[in-house]
Amino acid sequence: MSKHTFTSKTFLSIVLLLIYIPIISLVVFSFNDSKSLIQFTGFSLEWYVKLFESGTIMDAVFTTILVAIISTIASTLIGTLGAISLTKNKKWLREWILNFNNIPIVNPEIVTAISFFVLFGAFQIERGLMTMIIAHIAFSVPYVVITVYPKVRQMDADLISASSDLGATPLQTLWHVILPQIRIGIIAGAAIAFTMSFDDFVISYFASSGSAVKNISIYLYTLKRGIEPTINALSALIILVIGMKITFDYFKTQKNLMEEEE
Amino acid sequence: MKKIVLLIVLSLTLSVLASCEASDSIKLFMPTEYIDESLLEAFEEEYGIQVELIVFDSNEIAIPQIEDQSNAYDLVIPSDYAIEELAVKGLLDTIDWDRIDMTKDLLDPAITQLWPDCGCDPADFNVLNYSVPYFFGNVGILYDSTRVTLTQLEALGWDALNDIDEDVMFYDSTRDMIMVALKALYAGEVDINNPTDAQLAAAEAWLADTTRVSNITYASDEIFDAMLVSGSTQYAMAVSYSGDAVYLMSENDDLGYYVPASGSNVWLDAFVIPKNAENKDAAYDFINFMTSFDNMLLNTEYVGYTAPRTDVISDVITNETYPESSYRMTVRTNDSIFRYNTELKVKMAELWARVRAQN
Amino acid sequence: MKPFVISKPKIKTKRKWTFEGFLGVPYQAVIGFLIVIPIVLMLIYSFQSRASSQTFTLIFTLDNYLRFINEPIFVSLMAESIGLAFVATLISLLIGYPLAYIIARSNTKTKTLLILLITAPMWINMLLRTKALEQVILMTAPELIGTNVAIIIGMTYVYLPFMVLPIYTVLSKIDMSLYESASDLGANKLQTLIKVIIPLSISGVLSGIMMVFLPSATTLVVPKYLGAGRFLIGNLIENAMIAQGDFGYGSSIALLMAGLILIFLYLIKKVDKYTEGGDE
Amino acid sequence: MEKEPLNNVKNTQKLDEPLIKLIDLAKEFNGQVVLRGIDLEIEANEFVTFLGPSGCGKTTTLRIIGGFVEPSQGDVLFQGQSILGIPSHKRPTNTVFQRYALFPHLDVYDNVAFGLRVKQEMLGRFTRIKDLKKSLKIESNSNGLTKSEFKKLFQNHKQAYLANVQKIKDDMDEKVRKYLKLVGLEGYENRRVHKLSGGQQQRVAIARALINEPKVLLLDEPLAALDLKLRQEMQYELKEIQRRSGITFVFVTHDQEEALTMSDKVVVMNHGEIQQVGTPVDIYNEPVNKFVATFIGESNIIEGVMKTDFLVHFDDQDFKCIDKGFALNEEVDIVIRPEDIDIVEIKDGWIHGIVTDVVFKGVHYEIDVKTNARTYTIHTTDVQPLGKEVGLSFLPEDIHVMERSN
Repeated sequence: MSKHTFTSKTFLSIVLLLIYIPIISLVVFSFNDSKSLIQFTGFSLEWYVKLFESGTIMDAVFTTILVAIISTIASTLIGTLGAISLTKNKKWLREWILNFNNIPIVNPEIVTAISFFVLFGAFQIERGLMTMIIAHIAFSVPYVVITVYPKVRQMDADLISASSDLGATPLQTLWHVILPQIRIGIIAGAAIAFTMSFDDFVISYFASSGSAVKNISIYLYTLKRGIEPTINALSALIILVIGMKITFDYFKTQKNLMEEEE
Repeated sequence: MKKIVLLIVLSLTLSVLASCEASDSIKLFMPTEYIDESLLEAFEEEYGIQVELIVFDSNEIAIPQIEDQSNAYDLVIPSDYAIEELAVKGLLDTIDWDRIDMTKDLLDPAITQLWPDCGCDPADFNVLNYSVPYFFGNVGILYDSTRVTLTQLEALGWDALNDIDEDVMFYDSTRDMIMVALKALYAGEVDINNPTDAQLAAAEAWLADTTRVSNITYASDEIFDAMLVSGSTQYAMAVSYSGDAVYLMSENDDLGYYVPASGSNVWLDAFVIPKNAENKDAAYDFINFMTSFDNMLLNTEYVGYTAPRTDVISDVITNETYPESSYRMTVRTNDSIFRYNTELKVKMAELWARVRAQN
Repeated sequence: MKPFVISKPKIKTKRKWTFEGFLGVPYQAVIGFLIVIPIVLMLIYSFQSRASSQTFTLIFTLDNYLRFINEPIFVSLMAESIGLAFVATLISLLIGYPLAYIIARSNTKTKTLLILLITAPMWINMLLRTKALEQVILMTAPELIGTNVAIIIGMTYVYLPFMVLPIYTVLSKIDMSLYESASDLGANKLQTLIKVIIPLSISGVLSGIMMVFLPSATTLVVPKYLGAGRFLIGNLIENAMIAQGDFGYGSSIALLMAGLILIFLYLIKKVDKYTEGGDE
Repeated sequence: MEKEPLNNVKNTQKLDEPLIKLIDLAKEFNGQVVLRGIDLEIEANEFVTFLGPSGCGKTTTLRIIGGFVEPSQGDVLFQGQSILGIPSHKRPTNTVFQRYALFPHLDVYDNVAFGLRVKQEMLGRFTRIKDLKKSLKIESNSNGLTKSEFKKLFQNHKQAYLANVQKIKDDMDEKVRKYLKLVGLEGYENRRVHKLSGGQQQRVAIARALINEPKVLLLDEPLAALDLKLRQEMQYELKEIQRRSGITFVFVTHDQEEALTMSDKVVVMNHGEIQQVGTPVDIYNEPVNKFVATFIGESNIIEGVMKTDFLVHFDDQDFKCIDKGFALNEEVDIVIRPEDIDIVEIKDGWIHGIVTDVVFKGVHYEIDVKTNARTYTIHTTDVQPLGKEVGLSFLPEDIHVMERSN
């Protein structure tokens, strides 16, 4: 493949540096022994201790993970089955459904958020954990569908006929043939759903406003007094987990590549 | 594999259900960073009642949430004028003072002076019919004396915020900032609860003043970080509530608190029980717990706001926990309280949106 | 061919689709109750006169829209939000395109590493990233906080990966031999880029633009941390909905914004079709 | 020729119902009729081939029998019973799909075992034990058994059940290996299907379908993707498998040679209609119309007039023939197969012409002879020089007269 010129290497390095400087500084200051986020005065782990002692932060972390897991499972399930059933719908119906499906995707997040806020307000649904989960499911499902649906369409329709022909009931066909075939799409959809839920701020903020439920984003946004390096400690831990995941992914793809070359 | 997934789903569902189900608990809706949370634990221990703390940034945000019947808070701590609005809208229970251990005669004279409990005019709204005082205070300028001098402030009053070339924090609160602008412009010549349109327009111009020399940032509780560390304060001046100022001054010796002579707002935050509260008995228990001498003292020491009980105030001042000058509330000629006024509220909300949109 | 008429009544094929039909019910419920109905409610509220969230009068009025449009400050705020987002999108494109190009032309191993490095920050909470940036700006150039520059830097920083990723995806699918065949035909590097590569990658550029522009234009977070509490259009909507509890007004601003953005995106697509000679 | 009525299946006196009977099938897709008036009987143990160009409706007919397509009209009887509305997984048919439709996520063994597995519901063992317990509980309640007695009873049943499950598993394994052996894929059990060659994939598809011991095996152009040599090999093998298993094969192809070599019965289709049903020999020698004649083998098709019985007129001459039963002076189509024409001296021929083209075809030469009326194609083993004037001769039985079709 082509060699990088000096210019492109420099450009690449500068951009990467700019991307990572804030992240590195975030991590560095999590070890600061004073409250300052601007001056590093010495090394300490006190913010990590404080982090685990803080009920509010731990609650927010727990809420975030809980909402992400439940909404990922639910939206993956709903979206996958929905995508499968789409192929069986009449063309006009399918087109309408897909158009509606795209509403949350092409709309700014805040519009979707407001729409949930209005929905829960109009029907007097008490905002809280449940509404947050419902909102997350609702905005994840369309992404799962657009990820899974192409895989369903790519699938050889004869495979379903073959399965049925060999005596499998529709449920068995779904489980033993269709789902394994679209597995990659499902995994990708679930990953998107999880990431979006885990990072979501705007929609969660509106869908749970007025309640005590906070995910990490809402906690940060509404945080005012005592912004302490505990947040940096939390970020550092999140970065650590993500870093590990990325490293794992990297080595996995490298391994796959090597295997393919063999 | 399938079983593991099933197990996870099941346990998650159960934990969600469990968190929804409340044995005996109250939903307390109050401003952010406004309570010593260890008292909540103490209350939970003593009464076996869980307190679910839900916070709001401002009365303006809180009112629609309380109106939203699905929320069903058991206890709310809004400010005086918001209490009036909620009461007028029929959302509040009246307080049965027989069930309150803290008698009214224990209240600081400033409170009884501003919100008299004479019962003389039943048509006249009395905040104490609907609420039990929590903290009270006023609005002033918290300043870093190494960057701004008291003399400057005394000379300029509220205009110091616009006229001194320094970083300034405006409090992100509709009513308080409009009050500041009106007092800055008209001092005692304005009824802050019923200003003329011209006065409001002038206030808007004052707030959105493009010719001012200072750099304005809108913030609220961020003040605690910004002003905490001596020598590296983010703002030279900040519009601040007395209690926040008192707390910060105890942490940073450079700080001073000045209430301009052209007048300020004296406010009262108090417990109210919404009509749709689900656990009113527990709400009374909590009020009594928080307004007892010991707990109120602990609470006021923690947050720095002025307690409504005279005995607590005396204790704070004799022990020099906080300086009397800023901790004790005195009502001066140009000071006023807020009242509820529907029309004004709408006008102010629109005015505020315009001001904020311009910055 | 002879005309042929099917004489007997058609055989009903009921049982065949019931299973698949059943599978789609939850999805259709989500679409109906959580996507269509909320948007319809927003529309209804936006045409209601100022009323509390609970009361419907069902009297059609344009008050909410007029209230917004007749206030020059708000209109200019919307323009400012769109303008800032536009500049941020442009800068993201100027940085993101070469970046994606360089990555796409790297060897496979470097490619994976680089794309992971670029996308990794996407996994970190957006507020945390914004705060991290704020921290760095406070350390290096605190006077920037509150200015348009800081806001644009913030938007670019937070959303850059969303620009790189789709462009990279398209570029990496372009057959490498195209680069060579173009240079075979005597095109120099720049010509290859302009005549061959850019037109082929336009679809990636478009999704990149959408994915940066949409969230930038409506962000609540960037102006809060980097704009020293300044309002952008998102904050105005937040203020209307949460602080004022005015569903109709909030909905109308949100819908106006959504409409404007849709028009903007539509125009971009038009331009794209035009440059491609309408062959897609 | 005898004018046998097309597709007349009024065999009412027959006591044994045919295995499959198609009655007046029709199908329309989006307002387009792709199949019409299909009447056909398929007997047990038959190797039936649907032959026709693409789009003739042969695959649709197959899919209707398999249960993947519902007909718009008509009925499908299986041993006299209508199977319409019965989903494909409950039909006594199995299918080998055109592109095999092997499950890419399963290896060879699992592909072949698929049908057995879904039927045995091996994965549902857990629920079965639960069902067992439930039914035992009801039983023991009515018998008034104590708890411990019930426990014992249940344990015994469970043991027996598990042993049975193991047996089923073993049987299944044996069967899978048997069928893999049948198609010559021993040792390929753990291969991924996409790593197999086309022929191997095809064998997997056949084993996978046969293992279910269907009454009817439907094969949708299964050899289309194979190269010539492999195709011929598989033709032979398929025929062998059919003979040994005694299963009815319904085979779809567009390749006439394939149809002629393998089938007991050929069904020629065109434009969604059956053109002719018969043995390969019948179809070849006695095509009922121009379409069948041209589609099957190569033909010289000549328009002529049937003067009387046994006398036909074309190329300005009268020829004797062996066909009868046409109207006087009826316009007809005449087929003369290229191999039935002999090249002779001019004086010995019925007609004469000039050799215009000679192509060597391996076994024979294909020679075009241009006469006054037309160009005849002739297959012969003797080469003729280009430009030579020759005579053509054929016997009366080589002249095949058909109704004129449009």
